[in-house]
Amino acid sequence: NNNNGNNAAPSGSASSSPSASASESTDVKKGGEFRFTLASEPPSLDPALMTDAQSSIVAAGLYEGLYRLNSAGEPEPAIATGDEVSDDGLTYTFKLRDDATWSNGDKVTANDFVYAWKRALNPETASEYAYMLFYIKGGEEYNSGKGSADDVAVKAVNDTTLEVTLKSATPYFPSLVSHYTYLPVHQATVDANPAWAADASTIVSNGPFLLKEWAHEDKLVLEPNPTYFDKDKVNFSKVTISLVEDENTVYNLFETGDIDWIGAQAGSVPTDRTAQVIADGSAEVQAIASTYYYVFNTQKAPFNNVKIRKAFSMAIDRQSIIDNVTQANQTPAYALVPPSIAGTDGKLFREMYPDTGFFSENVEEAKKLLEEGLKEEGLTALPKITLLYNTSEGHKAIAEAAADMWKQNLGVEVAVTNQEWGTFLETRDAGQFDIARAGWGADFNHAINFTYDLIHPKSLNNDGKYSNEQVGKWLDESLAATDEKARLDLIAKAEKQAMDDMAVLPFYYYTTVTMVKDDIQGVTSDYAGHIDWVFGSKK
Amino acid sequence: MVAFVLRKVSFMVVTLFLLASLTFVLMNVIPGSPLQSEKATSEQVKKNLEAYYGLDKPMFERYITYMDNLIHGDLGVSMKKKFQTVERMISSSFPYSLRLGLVSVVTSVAGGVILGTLAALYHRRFLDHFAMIIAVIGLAVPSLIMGPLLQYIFSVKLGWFSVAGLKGPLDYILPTIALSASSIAVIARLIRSTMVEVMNGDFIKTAKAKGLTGHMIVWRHALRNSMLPVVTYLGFMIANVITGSVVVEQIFAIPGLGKFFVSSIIDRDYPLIMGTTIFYAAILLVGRFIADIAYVLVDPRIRLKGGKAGA
Amino acid sequence: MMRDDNPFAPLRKDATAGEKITRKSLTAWQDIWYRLKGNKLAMFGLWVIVAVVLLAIFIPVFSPFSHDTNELANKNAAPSWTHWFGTDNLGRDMLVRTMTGAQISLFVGVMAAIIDFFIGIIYGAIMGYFGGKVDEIMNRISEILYAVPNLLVTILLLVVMEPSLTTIIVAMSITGWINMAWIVRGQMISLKNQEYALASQVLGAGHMRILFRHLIPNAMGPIIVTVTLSVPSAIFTEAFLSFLGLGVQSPKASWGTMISDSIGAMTLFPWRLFFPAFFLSLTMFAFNVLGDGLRDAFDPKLKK
Amino acid sequence: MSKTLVDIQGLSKHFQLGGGRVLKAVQNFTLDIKQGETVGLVGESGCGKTTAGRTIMRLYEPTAGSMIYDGVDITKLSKRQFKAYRRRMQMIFQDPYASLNPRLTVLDIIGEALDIHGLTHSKAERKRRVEELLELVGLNAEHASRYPHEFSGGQRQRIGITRALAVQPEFVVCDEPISALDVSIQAQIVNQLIELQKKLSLTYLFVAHDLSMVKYVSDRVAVMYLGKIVELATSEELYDNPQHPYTQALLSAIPEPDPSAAREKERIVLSGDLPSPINPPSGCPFRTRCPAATEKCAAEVPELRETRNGHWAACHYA
Amino acid sequence: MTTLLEVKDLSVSFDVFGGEVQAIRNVNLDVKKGEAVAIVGESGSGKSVTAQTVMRLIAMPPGRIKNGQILFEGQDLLKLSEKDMQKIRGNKIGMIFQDPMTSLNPTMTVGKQISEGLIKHQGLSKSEAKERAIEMLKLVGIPTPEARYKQYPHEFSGGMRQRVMIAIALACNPALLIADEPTTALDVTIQAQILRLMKKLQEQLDTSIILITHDLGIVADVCDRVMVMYAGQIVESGTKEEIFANPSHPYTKGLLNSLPKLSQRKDEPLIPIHGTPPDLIAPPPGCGFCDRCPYAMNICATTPPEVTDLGGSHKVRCWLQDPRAQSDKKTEVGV
Ligand SMILES: Nc1ncnc2c1ncn2[C@@H]1O[C@H](COP(=O)(O)OP(=O)(O)OP(=O)(O)O)[C@@H](O)[C@H]1O
Ligand SMILES: Nc1ncnc2c1ncn2[C@@H]1O[C@H](COP(=O)(O)OP(=O)(O)OP(=O)(O)O)[C@@H](O)[C@H]1O
Ligand SMILES: [Mg+2]
Ligand SMILES: [Mg+2]
Repeated sequence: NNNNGNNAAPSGSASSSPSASASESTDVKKGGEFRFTLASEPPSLDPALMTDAQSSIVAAGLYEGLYRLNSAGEPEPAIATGDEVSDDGLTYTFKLRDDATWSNGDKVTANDFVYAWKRALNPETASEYAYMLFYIKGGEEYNSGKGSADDVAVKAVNDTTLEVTLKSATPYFPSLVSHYTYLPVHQATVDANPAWAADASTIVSNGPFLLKEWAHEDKLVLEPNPTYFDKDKVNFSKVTISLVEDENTVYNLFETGDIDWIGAQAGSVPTDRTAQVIADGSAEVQAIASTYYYVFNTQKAPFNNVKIRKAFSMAIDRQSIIDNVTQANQTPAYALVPPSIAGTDGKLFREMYPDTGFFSENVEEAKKLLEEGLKEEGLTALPKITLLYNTSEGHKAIAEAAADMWKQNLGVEVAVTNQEWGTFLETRDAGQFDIARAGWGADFNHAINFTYDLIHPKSLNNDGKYSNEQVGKWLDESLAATDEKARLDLIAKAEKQAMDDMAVLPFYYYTTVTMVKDDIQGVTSDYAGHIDWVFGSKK
Repeated sequence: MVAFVLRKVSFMVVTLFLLASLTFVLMNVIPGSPLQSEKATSEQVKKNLEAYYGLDKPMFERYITYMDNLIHGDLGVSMKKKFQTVERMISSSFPYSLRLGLVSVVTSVAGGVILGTLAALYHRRFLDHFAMIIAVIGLAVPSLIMGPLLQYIFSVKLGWFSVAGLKGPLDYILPTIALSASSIAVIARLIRSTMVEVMNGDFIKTAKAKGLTGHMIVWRHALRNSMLPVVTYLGFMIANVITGSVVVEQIFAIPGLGKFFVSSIIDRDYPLIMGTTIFYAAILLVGRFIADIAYVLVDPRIRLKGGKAGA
Repeated sequence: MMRDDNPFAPLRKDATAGEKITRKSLTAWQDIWYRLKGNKLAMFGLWVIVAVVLLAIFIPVFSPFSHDTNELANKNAAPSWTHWFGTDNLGRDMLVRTMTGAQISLFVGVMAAIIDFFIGIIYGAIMGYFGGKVDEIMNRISEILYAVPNLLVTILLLVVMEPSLTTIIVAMSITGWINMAWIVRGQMISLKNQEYALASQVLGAGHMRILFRHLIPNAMGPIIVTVTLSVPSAIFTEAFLSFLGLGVQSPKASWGTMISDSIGAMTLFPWRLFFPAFFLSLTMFAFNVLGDGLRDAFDPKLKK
Repeated sequence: MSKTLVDIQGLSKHFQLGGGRVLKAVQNFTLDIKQGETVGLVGESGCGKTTAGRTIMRLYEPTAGSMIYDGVDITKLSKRQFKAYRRRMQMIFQDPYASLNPRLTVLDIIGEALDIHGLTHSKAERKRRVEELLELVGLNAEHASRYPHEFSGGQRQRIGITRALAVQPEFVVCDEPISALDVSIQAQIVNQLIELQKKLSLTYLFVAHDLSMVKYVSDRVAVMYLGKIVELATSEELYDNPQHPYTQALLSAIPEPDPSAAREKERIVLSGDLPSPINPPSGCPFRTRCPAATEKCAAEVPELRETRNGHWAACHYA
Repeated sequence: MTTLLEVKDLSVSFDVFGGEVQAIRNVNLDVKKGEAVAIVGESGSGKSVTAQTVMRLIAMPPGRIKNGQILFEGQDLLKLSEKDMQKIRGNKIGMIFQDPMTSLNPTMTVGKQISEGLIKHQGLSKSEAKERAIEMLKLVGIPTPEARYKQYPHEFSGGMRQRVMIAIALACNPALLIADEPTTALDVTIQAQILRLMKKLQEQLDTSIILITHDLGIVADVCDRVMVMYAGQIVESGTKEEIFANPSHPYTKGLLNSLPKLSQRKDEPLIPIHGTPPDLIAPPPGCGFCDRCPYAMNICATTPPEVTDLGGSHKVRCWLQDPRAQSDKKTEVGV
């Protein structure tokens, strides 16, 4: 159970018979162009500097890391053929394949990883996602200037052996190393030109595709990498990624056959259309590892009161909002961890710990709770409450619907205000809100990502400043646990407690609505809701 | 004349400097920072980033550094798009906006002048009302609606044009209409209002007495005398149009400059905010300066020096 | 001897002197009103505006629906006998929303016109008329205000002010008048050397009198056009500012926000776009014909 | 004669044309006008009469020279200080139409003059006063509610006159005030002007082309040629004994309103190049057309000198 | 001599607030080929309106041609299409406007404004037209015409603008020249030059001229016949000799009396015609001059006078010519 990275993958198949793994379908054809859109261009294609979906979608084609997540969100061997974990769960030894090369012909070696990781941790690189590497022993120290690069516990034993020592046991490390911050870079290229990743001509990569053209703000064109070790798996002869921001335009492009795909961060179906395209079967809905919720400002009256928080949460008819407002078959959320997050032993987290019994939507109960809560706080009426969301039509509709439900069900007037993104973040971080909209998507496929980050009293992402020491303790313990089941138990306990406290108001677990042209196969949305196009094919 | 231009240019430089300073202060006092993200990173990472971008320094020091770089022609590097210089971003996207913008300016002027002239000529008759209705539609139906509507009808339903992009000359048609509809309306209305008056002038009678036809009178005599407000309008409209429209560029997926004016601010991409603002302002100032000079061409009675009124 | 009634007898002059008929003489302002009244189309425009204002006031009062009550099950319903204008994405009655929207949009439009008049015209007139250093400095200030990214200013306002219509008006006051100021400046530059301005100066008229009695009335054409143009642009600016969180907050909506919210629904639920857009266009049309009428009324050379 | 009201010394007005060219419209204009006096100003079209008048009114800033009005150098006054003189000095514009605001009724055009100086106190009084003034120049009270474009040329000119006189000035620059009027109205207006002069001791600078009228109204007459005064004398003296060849030519060209006389009259016909103020000839400006020009005329600029008591001429041979 | 222009019973009104200004009423006028006809008269009596109506340049509305015919070379100009009229304007009939300041396009160089008509009517090329325009400027006495060609009207003095107007009107050698106070702003030397130019045209090209002026000296100098207008009507017409020697209408008489004599001194006042002309919105039922006429009779106030033929071409519209009028008055006026 300690090398779940390998276990989770359809074993053996990854390296030995790549062509078979792509798809069972017999009519897989080589060649053909695949076209999709991104809303904006990748801010960077330098793995150490990437932070966003756009970059990761492109990077998935350009780079190959130790592992690659399959569409179920499980890591599969890539450059690494496998790993060995020490008994204490702290030291990972990755075996690298020796036939991987960079696009300039150089071999991909363990050193490339060592270099890339240390570079990402180097404070001078100013990598925003450096914290993804803080699991490595000495990583955080180096990044904060307290330690040196030499103290970072990653080393190349030889060209094909990479050894990493972690700060604490992290069973989901194989899943982590498939994150783009862990991707290797080509040292000579990077050293020679810090801006190497800003243009198609200077990028040296090692993935299934090469960046042929990068017309900034317009499009990116990718073509198969002839030196890719697994090039038989690659089917598309060309991938064109146009940068189109407007949802309606994207939809129109799809209608006119100018693109092959919408959805999963590669364009999205306009909200007003979703119901229709789902109903007529032209779109598919897929759950993704993200949660939509409202945070209560638990440090401020009236939402310092559990009962009032509960009243608000219970007064929302989630299914009605899903059916009528968001209309993308989302799952009503009664907790934080989304259903697509893995649990253990091949089971999903939510299968192991369903969120059904957490609380129920009950208007009568809510009214009662509100009254009790008010009494507890010594209030006769609620103070003026505002619901803050960041400017977007979708959020607006949900907020309006929620406010109306509170008004109808609880008789509470909630003012709905919106702020532009930057202001919103600052206002929310500063705690200047009553209720604020929030959403959380997975960084990696583990429940801890939705619990520790959102409800641990010390977490910076605990925007409502929910503080329950017990929850914190359980979560800390879960990190230290060596047994995965035990860890998940602790996490589930913390999550349950948080929901009993109604730390946040969960709305729904996101889905992504995708549309794909009939002649495209093998393109899906990954567990996090990003398009997984790399090994798709065209009929 | 040379002295005059030099003087004006120096005023423009001062204006740009003041504007840059004001913008610098504004963007620093508003909430939000270029390093913000939905997911809070560790304090340490934040510090590293701040150090990297020099954001840990006091505002005034950063201001001095920025101005110093600016004087040396360095607009800085985007904080959002890693390693992309602001200069590169502007210079690669501006041509798209410029091309579309120029086409739109020409369309607006041609359309506006024709519509306005017809309206004035047929004052209070059918063509006048017709021209007005067109103008009202151009104004009340902004590019925000016009763009998607045109796209839906002509690209999706009829398939005459491509949905997005600026690949061939045909691709210019829809964005140009969306972009110039309101300017056509404005120009038409302005021309009409002035020309109705001009057409009553004594010198129009003289022109008639020479036996000139209605068209000759309008084109040679009335139009130039009606152009002054239009020249003013063009002075700033051109700057707005050739630097790109966020809305139209978004709808037709044109990789132009327009989107940066919004996205730079949403992203708090300081160097890009400064760069686009200065770039836009420079064009605006030049446009207005040219308009001032054009006043004299349009109406020779106007003195260039902008002399004072009377005693 | 001749009798007085002999047709060829000398005429006694005082007899005819009394016959002089004196008609009422009109001041220019009275004359303008008379001429405006005589312009059918302009009066039609005026009545349309009055009608829209009345509808905007009374429909929300008398309708069984309210602009902010959701009826999720009945979302995006097409126009029917119950909901004449259909419903929106949350099942709210479009008729009531269009009319409450009218209140906001008309208010914003009228305020924009007032700002244009009180800031734009005066600022522009002073620039153009005085010329020289005054022009140079005021012109630069206006250019700086115009070129400073609106969005930055808006965000700043968002921090220092509560979102409300007042905030919108403040935001528009910062830059909304600049177009007008520039147009007026151009007109002043060309008009200030007109002989009648000189003549008034010779009479000892002060600058203000020359500006407001002589020059600005002679720039009325472009001024009125610019005002009528700034009304729709203000209405859409309001939508943009509200979108950014500065203006009226949902569930209140204006024409502008309703229009921009329904663009995606344009082909699916066209009524959500059509009704606010139609009323906006109708009002714009009314403003324009009224503006044209005013322009004509201001021009004494145009009769009929 | 009484005190000097206006003393103009060396007044010049140059226009900058494009390309660095300078048009010297008025040069070294020196003239003193006594209180209650009428000085006629005649001269070729384009010689700078209007410009001189406007510069005196400070509608143009003078390029050089000074102007003492009632003991005060008004060229040195700030605009604010000068305003006090506005009511005292008035001007009748040469172009009546352009000087009337097309958007105001005659009532408001003339009423404005009254308003500015607070000469009437109620609307009714204002209207009455305007109508009175209109009738003074032979217009009807009904005309008050009409707009300038609804008038004939002569009627417009009279509106301009009315406006200038409405504020009861003491000094009026009359720039061709009666050129568009028929002779009977000319007579009426000129009589009016003279009567006012007698009553209120008005002072006029009277620009006109009609030499018999100029002679009739003026005490002294100045003759201008190409921006300069070339002759100045009392009107009797000037008409009886013109000394400058240009004045002589002018006088000989007066058309006689008598068909029989018209045939016989002998005229001095001027030939030769018309000089341009942009590029004036050397020496005497008139030499290009002067029948008696000599080499001296080309070499030296003739000074305006007193050839007889009170008779000044700028000619070498006067 | 053939008749070039014949105006028959022409009446023109303007609609203003408060009524109809009857600017001209039943005007009859004829001009023979090569003849110069002067129109003199009261300011506001309708001279310019008559002239502009002939060219069909009255703005309609507010103007309105109520009745009448304008026969030019036998064609009724009022019946021509606008297109045909354009071929006549500027080409066959040239017009000099009264107000030279506003009658020139302020935004077009003076030269262009002259050459424009030449290009249109005579089909000259641009450079030919320019040459001819410069020649015209020279003819009307504008110094350095090459430089002035490129200047704008506001850079010209009043008189110079008037000369530009003259140049425009004369450029195409029209068969009929309508000159509305062409020399008011000109000094007498230039005036003489212009009049000489007009005379020359008249002699060489047989041009007919309608000259509107207040300067009776010019009338005496240039014209063959004179029409006297008062309050929208022609009250007297005849050859200049007839009119000057034997003015028969009290208005004509008054007009001639108002002239200052060169010898007249300032303390002897000029003799104006007292009173004001009638309001044309409500013209008096009888004779328009009645109010101001020293010899007015009862009938003058009630019945409009008929035209009386005094022999030769001399005609007058006055009751005093009626045999029933007291003969002593008649002689007194007739002197
Ligand atoms: N557009 C108009 N509207 C109203 N009345 C007008 C208009 N044009 C002219 N009139 C009136 O018509 C009458 C005749 O005017 P016209 O210009 O023909 O006079 P005129 O004989 O040329 O006088 P002057 O010698 O002063 O130029 C005048 O009383 C004038 O007020
Ligand atoms: N604004 C100006 N710009 C350039 N030149 C000008 C301007 N005003 C007048 N001039 C020139 O100045 C000279 C004198 O003009 P001005 O108007 O004073 O003449 P004037 O004596 O009044 O003539 P007129 O009797 O024809 O009215 C002319 O040559 C004229 O072209
Ligand atoms: Mg003059
Ligand atoms: Mg006239």
